[in-house]
Amino acid sequence: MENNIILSTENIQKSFLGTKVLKGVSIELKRGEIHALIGENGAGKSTLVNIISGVHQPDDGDIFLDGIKQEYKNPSDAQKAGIGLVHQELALCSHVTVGENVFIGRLPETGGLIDRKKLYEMTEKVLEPFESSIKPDQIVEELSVAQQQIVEIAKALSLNCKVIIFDEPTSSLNESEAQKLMNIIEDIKKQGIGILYISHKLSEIFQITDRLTVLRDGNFIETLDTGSTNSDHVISSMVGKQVKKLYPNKSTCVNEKEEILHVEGFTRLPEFKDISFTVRKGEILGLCGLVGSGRTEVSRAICGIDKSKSGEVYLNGTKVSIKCYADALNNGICYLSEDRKKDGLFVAMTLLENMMAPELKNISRFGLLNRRMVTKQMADYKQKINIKYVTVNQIMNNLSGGNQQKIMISKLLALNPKLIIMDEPTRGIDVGAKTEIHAMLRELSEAGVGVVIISSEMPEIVGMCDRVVIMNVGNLVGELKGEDITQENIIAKISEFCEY
Amino acid sequence: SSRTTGDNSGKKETADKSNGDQTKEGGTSSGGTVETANASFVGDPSEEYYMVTFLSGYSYWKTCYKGFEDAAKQFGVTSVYGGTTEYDVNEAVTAFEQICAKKPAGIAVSCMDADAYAPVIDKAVADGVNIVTFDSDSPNSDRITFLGTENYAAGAAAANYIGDKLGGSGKVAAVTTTGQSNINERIKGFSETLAANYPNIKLVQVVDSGSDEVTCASNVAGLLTNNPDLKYVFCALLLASTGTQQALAEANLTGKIKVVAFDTDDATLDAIKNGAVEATVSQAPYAQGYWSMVYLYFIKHGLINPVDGWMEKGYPSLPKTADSGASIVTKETCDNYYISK
Amino acid sequence: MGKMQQSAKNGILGKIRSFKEFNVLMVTIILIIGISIKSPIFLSATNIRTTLIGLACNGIIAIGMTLALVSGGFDLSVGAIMGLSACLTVVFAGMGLNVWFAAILALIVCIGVGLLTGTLIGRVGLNPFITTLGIQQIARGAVFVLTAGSSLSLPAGADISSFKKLGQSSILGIPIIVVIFIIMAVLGDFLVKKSSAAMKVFYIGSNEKAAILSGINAKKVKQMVYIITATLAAVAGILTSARFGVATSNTGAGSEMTVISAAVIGGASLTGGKGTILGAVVGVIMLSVISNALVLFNVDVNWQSLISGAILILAILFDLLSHKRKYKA
Amino acid sequence: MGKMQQSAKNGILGKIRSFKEFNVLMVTIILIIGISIKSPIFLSATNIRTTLIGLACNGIIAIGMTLALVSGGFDLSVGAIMGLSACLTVVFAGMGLNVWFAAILALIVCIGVGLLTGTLIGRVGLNPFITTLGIQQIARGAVFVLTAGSSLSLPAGADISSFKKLGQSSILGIPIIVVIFIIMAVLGDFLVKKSSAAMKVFYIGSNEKAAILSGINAKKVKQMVYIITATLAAVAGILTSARFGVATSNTGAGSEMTVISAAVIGGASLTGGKGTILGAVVGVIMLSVISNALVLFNVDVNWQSLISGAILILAILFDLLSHKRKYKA
Ligand SMILES: Nc1ncnc2c1ncn2[C@@H]1O[C@H](COP(=O)(O)OP(=O)(O)OP(=O)(O)O)[C@@H](O)[C@H]1O
Ligand SMILES: Nc1ncnc2c1ncn2[C@@H]1O[C@H](COP(=O)(O)OP(=O)(O)OP(=O)(O)O)[C@@H](O)[C@H]1O
Ligand SMILES: [Mg+2]
Ligand SMILES: [Mg+2]
Repeated sequence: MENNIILSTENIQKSFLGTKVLKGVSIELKRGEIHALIGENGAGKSTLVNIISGVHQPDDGDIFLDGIKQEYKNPSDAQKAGIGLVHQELALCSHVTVGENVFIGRLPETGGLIDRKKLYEMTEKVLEPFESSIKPDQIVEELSVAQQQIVEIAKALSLNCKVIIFDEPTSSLNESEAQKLMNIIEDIKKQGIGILYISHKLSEIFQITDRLTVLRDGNFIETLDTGSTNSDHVISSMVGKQVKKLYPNKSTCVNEKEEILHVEGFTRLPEFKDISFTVRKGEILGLCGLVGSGRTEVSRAICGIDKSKSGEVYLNGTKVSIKCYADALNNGICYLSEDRKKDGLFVAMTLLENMMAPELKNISRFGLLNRRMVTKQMADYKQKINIKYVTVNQIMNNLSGGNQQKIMISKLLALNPKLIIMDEPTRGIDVGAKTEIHAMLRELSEAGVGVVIISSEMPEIVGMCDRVVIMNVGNLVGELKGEDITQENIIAKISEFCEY
Repeated sequence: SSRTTGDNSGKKETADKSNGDQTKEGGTSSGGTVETANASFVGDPSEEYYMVTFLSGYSYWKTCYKGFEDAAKQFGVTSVYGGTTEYDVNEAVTAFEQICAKKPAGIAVSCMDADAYAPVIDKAVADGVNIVTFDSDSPNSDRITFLGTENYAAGAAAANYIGDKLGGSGKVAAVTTTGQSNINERIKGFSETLAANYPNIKLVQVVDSGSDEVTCASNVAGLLTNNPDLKYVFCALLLASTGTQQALAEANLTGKIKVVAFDTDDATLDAIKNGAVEATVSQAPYAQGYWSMVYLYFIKHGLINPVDGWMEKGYPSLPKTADSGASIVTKETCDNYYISK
Repeated sequence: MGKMQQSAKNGILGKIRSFKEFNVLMVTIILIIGISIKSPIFLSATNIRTTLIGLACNGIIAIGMTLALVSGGFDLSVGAIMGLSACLTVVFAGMGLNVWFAAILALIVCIGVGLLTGTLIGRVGLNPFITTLGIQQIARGAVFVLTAGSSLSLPAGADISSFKKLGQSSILGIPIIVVIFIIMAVLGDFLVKKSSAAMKVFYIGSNEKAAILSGINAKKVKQMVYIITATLAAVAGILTSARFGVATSNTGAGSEMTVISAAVIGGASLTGGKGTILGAVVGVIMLSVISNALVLFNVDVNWQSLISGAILILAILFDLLSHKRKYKA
Repeated sequence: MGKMQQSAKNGILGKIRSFKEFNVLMVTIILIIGISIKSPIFLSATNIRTTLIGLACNGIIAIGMTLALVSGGFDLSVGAIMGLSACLTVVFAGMGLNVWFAAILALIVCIGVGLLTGTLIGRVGLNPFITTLGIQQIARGAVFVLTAGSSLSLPAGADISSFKKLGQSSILGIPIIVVIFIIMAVLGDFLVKKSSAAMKVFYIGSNEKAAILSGINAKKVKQMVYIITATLAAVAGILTSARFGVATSNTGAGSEMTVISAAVIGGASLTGGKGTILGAVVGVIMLSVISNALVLFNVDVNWQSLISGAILILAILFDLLSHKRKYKA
């Protein structure tokens, strides 16, 4: 039995800036096992795996690989020992090609020269199971977030490790891509590789993992056999309390006559063509489709972030002219980006300054900033959606991924918008906070704020939306309402279109 | 350090050359008769005379300072060379003011800009610092004397030399640099004198020397491509002559197109010896430095005193300007100019 | 920004040390103490006075440069624009205009140049390095053309002598130039720390895309930044012309490098998002103190460049080692 | 890297256009055509020859500078190091050493300086701007001290005349300096595109953290980069001393700005991760062509700066507008 343990940690402790983030965590990973690591945002999951893979050094505690005590000074030590990590935050070199990223540090060479032909062949092979359209010689900068995530995963897979750690690998993938990843993971499991898998998507956890370990506030809570537990138990173990309902009730007060937003004829070829839809008062509208269907592009065009060829926006019945995003904000329309690192965060600035960014106008008098107002706002949201931070003067980069996302959301909600378009709003957010955010969105919608959700998580769309419009390859291909919103119907609409 | 203390006949060497530290005590304790009284040809090593320039460090100033230093040694006083290495009026004036703030016995200053220095010189003079200008004047200031050659006249000397050599006709060109008014004046003197005295000599092109000899050689090469039938090239600044010589050599035109350079540093004199340069213009830098020191010493020690308080009263006791002359140095005379060795 | 970067220790001492400018201030103070022990004249009123006058113009330019650095760009044209404004003031006054009016006209032209730079970088999207280098050459070229490579003096006149007072007189013993510089620096530091307009520059420098998604008009803000750098450089030029009564063709040459160095020494980053006016000003002071010391100690001119280079590196090395703050471009 | 940036159109034309260097090459060719129409002498063998000799040294330095830019830093000390190596060669030869040995000694000293720069930036983590500015001052200062502000000539001797051949003779009608430059550029371009060592520089410049996470020794690589820039600058200096037979205190002054401009024009980014040797070399050619044209057209020296600045901006504007490639610092 002992022999079956490939990786174990004993009493791992770690503090950042005097705050204890890991308070003695011990886990065991077996050969050929998929082991989930779950917990709320900021529970210490990423910190733990970063320690295992040599990114951070523990303050105390030991790591054993194959029963041998390990001490990694840096990530490449761990890599050499056979531990691969798919980082939660993308760590790609954006100016170089996909192949050069996948095989970074291990380029095939002949006499000091890179054999690019071989490199691209090797990359092709690694990418094959993902069935994606990524080309090995594409520059990473030009890829979508999802595609970059796939490159990141491919990078770890190509290492041929004894242990592979996935830190929220599917947070920016859509359902089908995630499914492909599940298949790949099950495949490598068969090779006897130990897999540590972090995710906030419980469906995935229950689909593929053999065991799961729950962390809460840096404490080890328990390790369970996945088969012998259920999501209710897991959630309460994570959150420390009972969570009754994942999604709020659907709207009861949709006012068919009152249109908050009407979008007419948005076109920018080849990305999207003649997109028109409406958001009514009291409803939450879902915008769904496969990756690359153009949802993000349309939303950005509506908000004036990118220019579109044509299209008109009516807000509460009156036409508004939106030339840039500032115009959208002035009209009460705001957009939550799907790529928080690239488009959302000022990673080197403080939480407070991040929070202030869109509200400069509201919080300044005579052009001078009043930071205190924002400090108070932050304290409110810290409570409401359980953001985990020490002080508002902390640097954004030090926050856990989920908590960064929560700040992104608070930042927009604090603007009291009339219409809010949220692109993957709960990416990387833990179950507990997700329900809080969902409840808040429902509250907003009831209060007359237009809410549009773009999500690659079908259950989220199904659970939250009162109506969905479906896009495929830049076209609007259908609409579903009420009870008709089911995963099957949405897929059906998409494939219906494809048959033409 | 460029500090030197004079070694007068009756005294021992008291200089502390090691690190620029001030060792005034060393000077006074060295025995011998220390004359602090006025009207003496024997000074005190604690007396400091400064030579201040812009673009300090260029070899031309070395020769000036050599004269200054030699005179200081003869008087037994301390000479110091300072200033900014930049060509920037703010830097130059700031460094000059900072030296004035030390209240030295006298300053010989070369003014990067005539008017810009005037208020500062006036203030220093009002504070009791004796100031002469050399090389580049500030005529509207209260400086006592200017010793030097007008750059215009130096350019004119080159023009007259070339004009005579060419017998009044032919094509010539010049190399200058942008934004340096002293060089600009030389070019002005050169071209205006040619136009006035030698109407048949054509100044076909004035090219920029750029920042170093590599750029200069490229630019001169372009000049030669344009005008292969040139007779003379006048290099109005030291930096230009190396690049010009090389461009001529690479075009196999050395000796066919002749070079008149500026200033008498060793490399230029060597070039005259080996024929790459035909002549160069000397502004008598040693004399400028030497006499600057002499003037300063004389005033400080009241050696000239026709009437009491002549300076305040404006009694003419020293020439307002002293022309050091611009001479043409050729193969025949160049041996005399190796001064810094 | 954010004044406190995780001040681990609390208390007043911790707070002082957490100031971004603390490190460079310490290095400067140590330098000052060291120099004044070796050369007591260093702290004499005259020396302080001349040193302050000497650094005032670079100090004023540093205010704008800090903003440009914070925005993630920089401006190599400031020295040339300083020269241009000095030159235009003299040229316009020489045409018979009232010199004050001439100065305002020069200021307007230079603001126009800044507008051009800002438009090219902010709106068109050209690279700041090449663009400001090009503008530098254009502005300096214009000065060469106007001065014919030499220098121009202000004519005589009643207005001229009042104008020269601006550059040559004192208020309460402090030269007016220095007073103007101090006011601008204090005001600039205050505004950069407190105003929402300056905050936008920090956002853009930190993450331009995210700034745009916060409703900030990045193009306009970047354009503004180069207008400000040009305006401040122009003010420095006007003060220089008032101080010297002349405009040389080299006025301001090389200022950009000194000022960028000063700002970086003061904590600004060449990749944007970081920097304070106070830091940049202390950086300017530090560099001036070093060159002042070279003069006071009568360092051989041939050695000056070598020594000041070594001190520059030692200063940032000391800063890094003693405070473990990483200088990263 | 990756040569192809999603070449939308296929075929040979598409492939040519997808070359990173295509834009700057086009601009340069247009300039060359324009100039040679106005001045047929421009394409004469002599003019091409002298222009090539003139740009060879900057071209060699540009190879190193591109690497430094790719790594996310830059090197302001190259011009001064070029001057230092020229000067040391002459000084050592003047001491009676065989000049070839003197040149190697000078090279070694300069490599040592590069090692220092690289250590300070790569290992210690100092800011490249300030560090290389400091090293620039130190190296230039050393030149001032050695030359005493003047110029030094190579002594006479058999070894000297063979050494001078290096700078003054031709092979098959092409000056040896130019041959050396072309070999280095071709080799450099090849290595930067193909070698895994150069690839590491791209990784670091693109995302240093990611590179470190993948086991690339960023400190060592960055250190290497500055050793390379210094080595190439030293080679340029030695060739200059062989060409001119003298070293002046100005040798190499201002080269750094020209070379950085050239590399940026050629597609390098000041934030790292981007750049090619070929692009930088074409950039050097473009800048030389412009200054050559100014001489050939007999443009008044006082106008030259203005005009070359305007051309610089127009060139990158044209590049941007016609190819929609964004120049971003
Ligand atoms: N470099 C750091 N400096 C300071 N604090 C840090 C740092 N990294 C993480 N933390 C803190 O440690 C705690 C745990 O973070 P970690 O990233 O491990 O959480 P997580 O469980 O992965 O959360 P998520 O689900 O949101 O990704 C958080 O409170 C975070 O703010
Ligand atoms: N599978 C893909 N193949 C090629 N390009 C893609 C793909 N996916 C995304 N892209 C690129 O990224 C953009 C993605 O479009 P957009 O983000 O609007 O789609 P989306 O429907 O919002 O999908 P997502 O789920 O990624 O948010 C497209 O314009 C395309 O350039
Ligand atoms: Mg995490
Ligand atoms: Mg999307």
